[in-house]
Amino acid sequence: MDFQLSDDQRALRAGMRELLTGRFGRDRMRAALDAGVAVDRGMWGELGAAGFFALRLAEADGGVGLGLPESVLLFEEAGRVLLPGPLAATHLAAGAVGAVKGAADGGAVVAVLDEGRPVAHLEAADALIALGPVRPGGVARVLEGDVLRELVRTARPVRSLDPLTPLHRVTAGVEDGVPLPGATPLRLEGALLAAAEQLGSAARTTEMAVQHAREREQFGSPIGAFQAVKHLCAQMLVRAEVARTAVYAAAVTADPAEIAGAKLLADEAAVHNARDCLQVHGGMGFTWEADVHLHLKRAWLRAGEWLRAAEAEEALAADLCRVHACDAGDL
Amino acid sequence: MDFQLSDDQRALRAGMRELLTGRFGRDRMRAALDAGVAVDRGMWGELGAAGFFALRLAEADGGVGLGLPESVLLFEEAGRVLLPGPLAATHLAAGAVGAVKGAADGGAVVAVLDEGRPVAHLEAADALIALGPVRPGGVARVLEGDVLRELVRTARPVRSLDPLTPLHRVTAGVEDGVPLPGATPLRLEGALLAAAEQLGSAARTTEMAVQHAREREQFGSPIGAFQAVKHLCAQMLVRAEVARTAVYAAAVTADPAEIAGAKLLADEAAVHNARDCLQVHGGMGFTWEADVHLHLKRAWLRAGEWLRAAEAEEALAADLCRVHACDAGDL
Amino acid sequence: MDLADTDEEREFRARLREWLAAVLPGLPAKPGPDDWPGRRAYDTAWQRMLYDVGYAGLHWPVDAGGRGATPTQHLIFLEETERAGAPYVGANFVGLLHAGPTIAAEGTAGQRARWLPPVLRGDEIWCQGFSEPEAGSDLASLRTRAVRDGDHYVVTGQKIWTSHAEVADWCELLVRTDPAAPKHRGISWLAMRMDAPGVTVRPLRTLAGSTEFAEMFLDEVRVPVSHRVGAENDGWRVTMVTLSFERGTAFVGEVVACRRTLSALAAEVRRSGRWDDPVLRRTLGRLNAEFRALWRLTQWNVAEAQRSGGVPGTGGSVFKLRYSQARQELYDAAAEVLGADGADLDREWVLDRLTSLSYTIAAGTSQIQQNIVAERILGLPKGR
Amino acid sequence: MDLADTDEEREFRARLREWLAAVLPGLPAKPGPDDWPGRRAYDTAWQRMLYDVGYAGLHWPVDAGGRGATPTQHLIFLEETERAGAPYVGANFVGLLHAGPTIAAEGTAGQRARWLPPVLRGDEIWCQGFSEPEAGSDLASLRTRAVRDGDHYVVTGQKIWTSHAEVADWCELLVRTDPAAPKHRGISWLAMRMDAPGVTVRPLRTLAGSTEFAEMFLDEVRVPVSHRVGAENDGWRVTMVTLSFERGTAFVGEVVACRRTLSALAAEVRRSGRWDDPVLRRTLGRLNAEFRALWRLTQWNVAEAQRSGGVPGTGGSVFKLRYSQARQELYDAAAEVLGADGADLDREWVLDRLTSLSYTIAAGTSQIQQNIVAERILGLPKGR
Repeated sequence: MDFQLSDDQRALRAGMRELLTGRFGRDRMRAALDAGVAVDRGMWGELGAAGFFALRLAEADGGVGLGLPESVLLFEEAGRVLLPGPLAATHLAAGAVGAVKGAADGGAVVAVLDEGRPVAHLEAADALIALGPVRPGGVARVLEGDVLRELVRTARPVRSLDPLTPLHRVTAGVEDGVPLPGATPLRLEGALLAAAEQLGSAARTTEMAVQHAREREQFGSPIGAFQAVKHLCAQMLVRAEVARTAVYAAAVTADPAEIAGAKLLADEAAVHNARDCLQVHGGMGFTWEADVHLHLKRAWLRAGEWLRAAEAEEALAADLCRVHACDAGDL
Repeated sequence: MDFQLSDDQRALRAGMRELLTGRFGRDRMRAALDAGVAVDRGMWGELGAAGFFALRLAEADGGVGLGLPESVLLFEEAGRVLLPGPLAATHLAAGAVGAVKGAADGGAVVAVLDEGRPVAHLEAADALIALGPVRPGGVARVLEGDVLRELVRTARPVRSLDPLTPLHRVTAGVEDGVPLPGATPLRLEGALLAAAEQLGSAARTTEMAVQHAREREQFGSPIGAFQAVKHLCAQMLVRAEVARTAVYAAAVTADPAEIAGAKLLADEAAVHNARDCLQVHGGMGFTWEADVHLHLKRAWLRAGEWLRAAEAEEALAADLCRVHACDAGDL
Repeated sequence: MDLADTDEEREFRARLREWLAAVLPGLPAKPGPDDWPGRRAYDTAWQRMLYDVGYAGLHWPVDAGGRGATPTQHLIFLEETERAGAPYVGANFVGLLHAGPTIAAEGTAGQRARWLPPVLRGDEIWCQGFSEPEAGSDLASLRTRAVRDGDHYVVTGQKIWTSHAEVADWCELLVRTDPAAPKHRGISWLAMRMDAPGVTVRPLRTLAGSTEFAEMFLDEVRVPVSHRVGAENDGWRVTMVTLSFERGTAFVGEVVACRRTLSALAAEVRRSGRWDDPVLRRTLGRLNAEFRALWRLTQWNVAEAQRSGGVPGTGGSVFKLRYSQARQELYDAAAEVLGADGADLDREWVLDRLTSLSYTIAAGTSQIQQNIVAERILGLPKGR
Repeated sequence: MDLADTDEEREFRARLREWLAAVLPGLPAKPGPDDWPGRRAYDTAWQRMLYDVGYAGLHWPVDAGGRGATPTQHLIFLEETERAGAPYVGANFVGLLHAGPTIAAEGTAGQRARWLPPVLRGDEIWCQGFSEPEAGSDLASLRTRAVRDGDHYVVTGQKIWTSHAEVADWCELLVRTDPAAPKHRGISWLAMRMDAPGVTVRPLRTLAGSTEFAEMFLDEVRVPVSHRVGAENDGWRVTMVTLSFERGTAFVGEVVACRRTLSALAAEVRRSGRWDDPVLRRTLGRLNAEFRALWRLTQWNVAEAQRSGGVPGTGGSVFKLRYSQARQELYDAAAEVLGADGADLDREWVLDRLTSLSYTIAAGTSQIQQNIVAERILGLPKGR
C-alpha cells in the first residue's frame, strides 16, 4: 500500500495547474463571466492537446493511457478554478473509443442528458450522452446530428443559477440516440469526476477563507485570530481532506459504493465549504465581485448531477446489506 | 395578547422552586441515586399537598382549578431538578375525575403503559394508564388491582440507562383495563408535560455550563472568555428559549400541532444542551459525580416517551396540509 | 400568558383587515425590481395612503406625529399587512424604522418638525450610511471623517450596503468627528442631503445578481452643523437607539411569509407526487415546528417589550440567531422540493435561497450575535 | 496511489491471519470489566503470545527490541487482529504506545535495557500520570511538584484519568520541577513505581457507571533521579514525542469495529422489518460513506507517515475531529435502530453510546483540535 500521490501524479497535477493558471486565471474567468461565454473552443482545444479528455484512452488509440486516479487529479484542478463546460461528459466520451469523434482532442464538446434534469451547455454541444437510469446496467446512448439538432430546436432555455453553466430543458427521452458500446459505468465515472471537481472547489474555498481570515482585520486583529473564524476554517479543512481521501480511494478502487460515498462527501464539502467561506468573508462575500458565490452555485449544480445525495445514500445503504461486508477483505 | 407570565404564574413557579429546593435539592437527589429509590412516597405526598397533581382538577372536585399553562410551569421546575417518578401520568390521572383514587393528593403513583415501550416506575405504581395509539381518538385505559398485579408479576426488569428511572418490559396490551371516561387527549397532554420537563432540563444545563465556563480557568482565563465555549453556551440559550416559547404557547392553545412542535423542539433542546454542557465541562462532565449525565440520560428517555420525533414530525407535516393553514387566523 | 387579542386589539385588527380588503385591489401593479424611481413612487404612495387613514408611524410616539400604538398593535399591523399581501415598507424603511425614531428620540424640536412629517407622509426618503468596507462587523471602527469648517462639517469617506441610495433624499450618516478619541467616542450622527455636491452613488451587485444595495463615495461633502442630531461625538449612543429598533419587530412580516412558503412547499410536494417520501415530509414537518416557534418567540418578545414600556429586550439576538438559520434551512428544503428545477432562477424560491445567505451576516453576523448573547445575556467574560 | 498490499505486505497479512486462526480459539474466556487482576493477566498473557512469535513491539525500532515494521505493516496488524476478534492491547497500552516509545527515543541505554524488554514480554504494566483536575485542556499547566532531595525527587500532587492504575507496575509521570519557569519549560518526565510509599489510587466512576479510570494521589513519593527520562525541565518535549504516537494509528481497530457495527445495525434494521423506512436507511447509508472515508483517511495518514520515515503528520487532528463526531453519530443511529430498547443497558450499543461521549473530549477536546488544525496546518494567527 502506498496511498499517496506518485511523483508522476504530482507532476501531472502541477502541469495542469500551470496550464489552468495561465489559460483560465481569475481575470479570464471573470471575462468569461461578463461575456456570458461558458465554453471557449480555443481553451477546449488546449485542454484536449494537454490530454485532459484523452487521458484514459489507450495509447494505441491515440490517448494518454492513464487511469481514473489521474483523471481525478485533473478534475480536482478544474474544480479549483471553476473551469466551465461539460468536462466530465467530454472526458467520458473520449474514453469510449470512437463514441464521439473529436472528443479526445478537444475538437468536440459533449454534454449530458439525464432524464428529468436540465441539460448543461446544450447550445455548445456537438453531441449528447444520454445517461441510462441510476440502477446498474442502464444503457447510455449518444445523440448527434439531426437528432441533436431537433432536440436543441425544441429545447427551452432556463435562467441558470450558475452564470457559467447555461441550462436548457429538453423533451427528448433517453431512448433516442445510438447505444454506447459496452456497459461502461458512465454514471459512476461521471459521479466520481464531478466529485473530484467538488473536492477542488472545497479545497479552494478553504484557501480563500484562510487567506481572508489572515488579512482582514477587525477589532484590532486579523479575524483568523478569533476562535469562531478559526474553527470555521478548521472544519472546512476537515471536510475537504475527508472528501479528498474518499475521492482518491474511489478512483483507485472504482468500487460503486466507494464512488457513491465520494460523491456524497465531496458534494457536502463543496457546498458547506462555500457557505462557510461566504460567512468568513462577511458582507464582501455577498457581492458579485467575490468568487465565493460562483463556487457555491456550481457546487449546488454539481450536487444535482450524476448521482444525488438520496441516490448515493440508498446505494450506500444497500452496500451494507452485502453479506459480511466488513469481512470480505475489501476494507 | 400578553404572552408573558402573570404575577400569579410567577408566584406559582417560585413556590414550586422553593418546595423542590428544600425537598429535592442536589444532596437529596444524589442520596436517592445512591439508594436506588426513585419514587419517595413522602415526597409524592408533599407534591400532592402542594397541588402538583390536582392542579387542573376543578376546585369543586377538590383540585386547584388551574390550566395547562400552570402545569407546564410546574413541570419545568421538576425537569430542572431531575425530579424522578411518573409525574405526568399521575398528574393526568388526577385530572380525569375519579380515574385513579388518590392520584390527586399524591397518595397514589400512576405510571404509563405505551405499547411496545418499557414501563417506567412499574414497581412503584398503584395504577397504570395504558395509552391508546398515536392517532387521534385512541382510547386510554386504567389498569389497577389484579390486572396490574398480574402484569407486574410477569414483567421483566430492564437495566435502565437512567439510574433514577427503573424500567420493566411488560407483555400486556392496551386492550386490558378499564376505559377512561371521555376522550381526553392524554397522549398530547403527556407530551406537553414531558416537553416542559425537557425545557426545565435544557434551561438548567445551560446554567450549569455558564457557571462552569465562568469559574473554570484554563490558559490563564475563564474558559467562558473563549469564543468556542461562549458560542456553545449562546446556542444552548437559543435552544432553551425557542423551546420555552413553543412549550408555553402550546400550553395556551393546546393545539395538537403546536404540542407536537413543542415536544420536538424541547426534546432537541434537552438532549443537545446536555451534550453541549458535557462538552463545556470537559473531562469532569464525563464523571458520575457531575449531574450532566443524569440530565442527558433523562432527556434521552423522555424523548422516547409520549410522542417521539418521527411521530411529531409526521403530525407537523400533516398539519401543513390543512387548507390555507396560514390564513386560518391561528398564526 | 395570553395569546388572544384583547377587545381593543380585535377591533384594531378588524378595522385594519376591512381597510386592507377595500384598498388593496385598487393598487397599481408593482414595479420591477430594478425600476428605482417606480419603486420609490409605489412605496411612497402606499405610505401616503397609510398616512391618510392614520396608520403611518403607528409605533412612533404621539408627540413625534405617530400613533403611539402598543407593540402588540404594531405586531398586528405587520402581521395583517403581510397576510393581506400589502406593499412592504420598502423605500420608507430607513426613515420609518431608523432615522425617524432616532430624530424623534434625540433631535431638537426644530429637527423633529423639519424631518419627521415628510417621512410619515412619504414625501421624503432616507437611506443609511453606517457600514464601511473596512469596518464590517467592527462598525465603530468607521473611518469616514467629518472636519468642522465654520457652521459646516466637511465629510470625506466611503460607505457601503446603502439601500435605496439612488432615490433617497436624505442619508443618516455616521462620521468620525474626533479621530483621537476611543473608537466609540469620536462618532457623530449627521443628516446629509443626497443631492449635496460630492456624493457619488454606485450600485453594488450582490451574488443574487441584483443591485439592491449601493456604495456611496463622499468627497468633501458639506453638511450643516445644524444637521447633526445629538451632541458632537455622541453619535454612537444616538445610533444604538436606532439599532435596537431594528431588532424589535423587523422580522414579523418575514416569519408570516416563511410560514406561507412552508405551506406552499407542502402543496408543491403533494402536487408533484412526492408526499410519500418521509425524508421530505419530515423535513417540512420539522420546519413547521421551527417557524411556529419563531412566531411564538416574536409574540413573546413583543409582549416583553410592551410590559417594559416599548424597550426591545435582548430577545432580538436570540431570535435573529435562530431565524437566520431556519430561513436558510427553509430554502434548502425548497431546493429539495424543486429538485431538478432548483437551478432555475425563474422558479419561485430559487432567488430567495440566494438572498437567505445574507441573513447570517447582515445586521450583525451570527458570530457577533453569539458574542452578544453570551456576554450580555449570559454574563460570560469579554475578550479572547 | 496504491491501496493494494505489496507482495511483502500480502505475505505478512497471510501469516498473521494463519497464526490468529490457529491461536484465537484456544484463548481463555475474557474476564469481566471490573476484574482488574483478571484483565491484567489476560492482557499480559496475550502480549506474551505476541512476543513469543515475534509480533510484540512491531512498530518499535529494532534497537529497542522491536521489529522495525513499516507503518503499513502495523496498520495491517491492527486491522487483522481487530477483524479476527483478537484481544485488545488493553493493559499493555501505555507501555507499548506511550511510555515505551518515549523511553526508546529519549532514554539512556540503561533505561532502555531496564524498562523496554518487560513491556514487550508483558511482564510489566505501565500507566500514565499526565492529566490533572485543574489542568484539563491546558495540560502544561500541571501542578504536581517534584522537589529534588539528593538523588531523589519528592513528588506531591494529584493525577486523574489514569487507566489501569490498580494493576500497573510503573507510571510515566509528568511533574513540575521548576515552578518559576514558563509552564512548558519547567516539566520533567519520571518513571514512578506504583507500589512506592505515598501513592494512593482511587477508582473514578464515569457516567457509563464503569471504573475504567482512576484518580491518583501522590504524597511525598520518592522517585530516584535516575528514573528521569530526558533532561530536567525538558519533559514537555519528551512527552510530545509520545503524544504524537498516540495520534498515529490509535484508532485503526476502532474504525474497523465501527464498520462492523454499521453492518450489524443494517442487519438489525432488516431483521426488525424497518428497512422500508428511508430515513433510517439513508442515515445508515450516510454513515457508511463516513466510515469508509475514515478508513481511507487512516490509510492516507499511515502512507504519509511511511513516506516521511514514520513521523505521524498533522493528519491526526483532522482524523480525530471527524472520527469523534462520526462515532457519536453512529451510536445515535444505533439508538434509533434500537428504538424502545435504546434505554436498556444490556442491549448492545447502549453502553457504547455513553462512552462515545468522551471522544470529543479525551486526548484534546474538539475545540483544542480545531485550534491545532487552524494554527498549525492552516497557519492562522494564535490568540484571541
